[in-house]
Amino acid sequence: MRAKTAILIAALAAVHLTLLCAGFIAPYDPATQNRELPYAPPTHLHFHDASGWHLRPFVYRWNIADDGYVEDKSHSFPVHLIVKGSSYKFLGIFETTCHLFGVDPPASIAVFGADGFGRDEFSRVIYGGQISVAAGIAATMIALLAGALFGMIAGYYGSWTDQSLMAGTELFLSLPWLYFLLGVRAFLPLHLSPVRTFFLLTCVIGLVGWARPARLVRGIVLSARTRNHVLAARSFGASDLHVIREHIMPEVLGVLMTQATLLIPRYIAAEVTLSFFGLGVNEPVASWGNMLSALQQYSVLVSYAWLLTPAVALVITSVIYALLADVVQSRLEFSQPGN
Amino acid sequence: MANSFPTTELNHAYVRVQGLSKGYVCGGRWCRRVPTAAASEIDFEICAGKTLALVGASGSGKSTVARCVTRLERPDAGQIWLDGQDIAQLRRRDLVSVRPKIQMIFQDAVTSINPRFSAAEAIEEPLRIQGKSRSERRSIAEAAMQEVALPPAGLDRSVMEFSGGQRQRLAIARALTTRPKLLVLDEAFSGLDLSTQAQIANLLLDLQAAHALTYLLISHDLALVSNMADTVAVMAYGRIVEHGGTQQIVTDPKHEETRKLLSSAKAAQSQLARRAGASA
Amino acid sequence: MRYLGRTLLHAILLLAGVSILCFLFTEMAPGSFFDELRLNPQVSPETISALRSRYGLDQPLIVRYGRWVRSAARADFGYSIAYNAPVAPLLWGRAKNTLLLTTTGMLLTWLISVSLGVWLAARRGRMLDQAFRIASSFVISIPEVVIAVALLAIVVRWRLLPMSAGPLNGEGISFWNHLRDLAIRMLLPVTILVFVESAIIVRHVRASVLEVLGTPFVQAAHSFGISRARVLFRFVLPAAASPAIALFGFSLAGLVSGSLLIEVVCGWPGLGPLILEATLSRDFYLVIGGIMLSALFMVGGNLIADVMLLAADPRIRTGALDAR
Amino acid sequence: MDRSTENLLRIQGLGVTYSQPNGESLRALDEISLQLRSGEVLGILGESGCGKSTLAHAIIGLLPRHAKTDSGEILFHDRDLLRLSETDLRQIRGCGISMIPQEPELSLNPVMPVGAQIAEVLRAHLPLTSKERRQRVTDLLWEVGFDQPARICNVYPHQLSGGQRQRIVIAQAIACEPAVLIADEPTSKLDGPLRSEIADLLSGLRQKRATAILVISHDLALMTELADRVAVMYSGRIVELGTRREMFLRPFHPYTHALLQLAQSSLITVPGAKQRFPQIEGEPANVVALQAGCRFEPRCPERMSMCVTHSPQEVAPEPSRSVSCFKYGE
Repeated sequence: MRAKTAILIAALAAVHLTLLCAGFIAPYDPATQNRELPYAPPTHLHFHDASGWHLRPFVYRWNIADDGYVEDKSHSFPVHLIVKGSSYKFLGIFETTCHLFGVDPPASIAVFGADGFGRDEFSRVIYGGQISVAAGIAATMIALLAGALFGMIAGYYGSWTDQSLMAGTELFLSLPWLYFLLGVRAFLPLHLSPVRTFFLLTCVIGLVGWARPARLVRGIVLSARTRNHVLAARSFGASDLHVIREHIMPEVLGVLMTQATLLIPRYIAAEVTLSFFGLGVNEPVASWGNMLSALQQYSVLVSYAWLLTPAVALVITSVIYALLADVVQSRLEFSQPGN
Repeated sequence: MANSFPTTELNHAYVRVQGLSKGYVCGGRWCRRVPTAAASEIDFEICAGKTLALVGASGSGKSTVARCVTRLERPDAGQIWLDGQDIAQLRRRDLVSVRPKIQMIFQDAVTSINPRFSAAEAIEEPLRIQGKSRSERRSIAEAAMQEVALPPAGLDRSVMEFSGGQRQRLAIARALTTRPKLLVLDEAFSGLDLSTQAQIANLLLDLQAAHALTYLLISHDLALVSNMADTVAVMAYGRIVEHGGTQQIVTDPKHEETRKLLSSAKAAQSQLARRAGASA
Repeated sequence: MRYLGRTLLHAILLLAGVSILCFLFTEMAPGSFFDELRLNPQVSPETISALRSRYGLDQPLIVRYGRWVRSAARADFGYSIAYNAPVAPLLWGRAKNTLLLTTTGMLLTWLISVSLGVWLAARRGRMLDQAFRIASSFVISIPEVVIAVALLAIVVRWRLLPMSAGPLNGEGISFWNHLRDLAIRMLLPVTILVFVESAIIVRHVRASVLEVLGTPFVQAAHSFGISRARVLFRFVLPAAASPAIALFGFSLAGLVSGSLLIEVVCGWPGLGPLILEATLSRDFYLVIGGIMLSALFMVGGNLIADVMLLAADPRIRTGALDAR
Repeated sequence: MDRSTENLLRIQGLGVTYSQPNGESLRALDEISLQLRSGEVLGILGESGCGKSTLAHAIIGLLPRHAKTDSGEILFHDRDLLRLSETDLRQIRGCGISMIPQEPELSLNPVMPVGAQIAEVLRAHLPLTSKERRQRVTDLLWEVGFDQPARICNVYPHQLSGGQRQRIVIAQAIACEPAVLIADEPTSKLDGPLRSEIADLLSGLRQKRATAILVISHDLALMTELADRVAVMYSGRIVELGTRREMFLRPFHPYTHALLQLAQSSLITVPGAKQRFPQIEGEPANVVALQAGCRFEPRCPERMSMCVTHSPQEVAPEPSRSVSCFKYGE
């Protein structure tokens, strides 16, 4: 069990780290277009050519031939590590132009090929990841904060506040979340600056999802108040604050932890779904959703399989989170005998 | 109405309850709001260092009285004199000075201590509330563990590693940390094995002798109580139907309820006594 | 019967709440349908304000809500700006297709999930059970949109199914051909829906059956020599039915949202594409109508769940325990 | 220790081991040997954690998944239950041997009328028509003390009290006239008057049907009312076995002696002021991992040096009595 958790946390850290320093890892700026090479397939790495084996891998340029792309074997371009490239703000703090790897122009290296406008898919997946995962996490924070707050209030003050808040949760729970998401998004103006869209998007997804955590937290607060060890604490003269800090918060935090690991992947998927429909982050900003929306046309779907990479990235992140959720769930149950 | 309680000299009694009544209103969304009188017109007195046993079938209101005396609940009417002070209608702020004097031991030892705590955290909880320093708390906790015959080394073990009987000892240790004068034992024995029951009972007797503690012992097992209590009050349907010295109650019970409790406890054991009587 | 009356009242209140919620959101939202019109120079501001007043968009919220409720009573559910027609008939045509898809999807999902869940619970801990647990946790963690796109890619890549969009009307051809054509077109969306939903529900069914298997009365039944099969069907399943049915209402939310997504991806002419289009074109009343209809599906589903619960669990029938 | 009269149930050297999640193995039962003759009531007396419930479940063959019987045999009508196939074992359960479970309130199917649940047991064993079955159920309900059996048939468990549910479970257990009835803690959850009613019901069964009853309980008083012979168990071993009258008069094993002292000391007839209970020192040793020596040694007032190293063998100082303690050894 311990080893499994370590691997999972390491994997999660790796994913978030790559997304965090997207600028450094991505060879190109996600927005630079390369009109002559639309839908270029992934560049092939070669170690062997006429003059034998080379330690340093090299690539060829793509030439457009009548039946698709052909490698121009005339001139080889070695791949270098730590290369000067387009300038970007590393972690949004300081300006730099160094990238992890790259090829000197005019050749270009597209690990996952290029999209319709010739933009490098690999860079876009990483930058897009920043948006989607950040949206997922922010929305989860909002949902959990609102849920915990309302849950505590409903559980603690009871009677009419409890009734009204619970009616609210039932209202939200009985709505199919996607319809409601669409509805709410419809009432927001369509063309917004990316930052405002991102902010509105996370609020919308978060606000739709607060019902379930609220109900869970309320359950805990209600059951905690009747437990003997809380009664005992009261009999020593414990103040409300003491009871909350020592008896209720640990349990609530435990539940919020499990909810977080469950909700983050679902909310990333929600952002992706919205952008997929063109209601989330719009072009030209890269997000997993709007990159996948290109696949709505069958022709694109059939011939350019590498455009599915954002889906693969999404799956990897979700699977890591899901496995983490199982581990956290079992750890929580272990530390808490059947109450 | 129960005949009036033989009043010993006023100041000698550590705890005196007069005309205590408490009713619950069955709330909830669906059933009508029916007020049920859980306890009415309760009068009793416990002298310092003595033990009063409150006995009755389940649902006779014993626990309600216990919760009122420890002020976990506010009684509807009546006075509760504790060490010369009426705490029945005190507000929460004024109760703070009274709280350390009364402690309650619950029936289900397993749930009366937070399973996430270690033994030390559990015992030191009352001290944390009173704001004592860390070293002070630790020394008091170790002394308390000693008193309930648990290894002080066990302080850092998680509460879940202790057995039912040991957890009840932890609860008693926790209660002792605030130097209480009155201990309310709400069915502290039922659910334990015979041998563990005996150990806890002996521990309580020793503690009473050592610290001159006053006990309000609540139980439905008349046989067990007869060995520990000085006076017994029998409750039925929220009222005290009979009270008196243990000896007097056991030998010639007057009220029907007392006889019923006695007979069920006695019938099973009379054969044992007859057969074992010859060899004891 | 009082129980049913209570749930019905509950449902109506819920629907009213949903409509109020939607209107609140319209109030919150800064933009409106006519924002786009403002951008293009030919349209003068006066015409825009005239259009707004014609559709009553500049009225205060209360008046608009009152007018909407009146039109809802007339079964129009407000007036769609884009289609320039009452919302209800527009919605109803599409709703039938969605209903067709969701109900078939639901029935199939529950059929598969219950049998698989019970079968796996009976084989707890065996190889297959472990394998399924890993597979289902994998499928659950993949977002629906990815699964839909992936399955679509597979189908399109190997030409498994003829893909065709357009309405489902089958006036011209005979009933059987229409049915066959319908079945082929429905195959892909239903498979995706069932694939996604059953992964979740199998786990829940398995969990509730396992929970009942652990209870003392099943142990007692075995100790009285009742055969394993009989214990499973006469003792375990009826007892596990009520938690499973309680879950039914919950899973409906996922099903309805899922169907919207899949309809859009597979081009199934249901409620989904219409609502999406309305959202893109910011056609309020159509969107609100759509949300209300989806909420209606949900509330209807929950109502059915309550009725089934009443049949399955005598404790509710005798009013002892509101075991919802 | 074989007996001349026909032995209904013979358990010889039974051993059960639990494999703990952390890898340790726990010896729940260690070399248990018992005999039960038809019409006899044998009491298994022991405190919680001594493995008496494990014994009940081992006999009926319903041990939990992580427990296994690794030694000994259980002969019922000279057929070893441990070697029987699942189908043969199922024939015996409920018909040859049936068990009254420990928690009667939870042992009834909440969504099925109680009459039908009793009929299920009949259906599993006896070829009766549904009319005969219904009649049989009403007789059973009458026998366990319900005065309107017809009404009770279609009632659901949650509409009955704890005591009534216990009677329904007893009706299920005696439905097919089993030769052996195992009662696991029949009175532990009940208080006062209800306890004596159930005890009378069990002793009534014994006279009317000559069913052999195995009463498992820590309630010494119940033993005195019901048991002909009593076996005292301590952490997985039988420390003493004998007829109840002689054993309660002259207990051999120190643990039995201590238990009797405890039970008598809380008697009401002992007048006078408060007095300490003759308690047994130390913690009730739950079934610890395998270790040599007598398991009661840490708490035994009369322990000797050899008690630590060797575990005592069973010895019969008197006819129809046996004890495992070095005091009575060679």
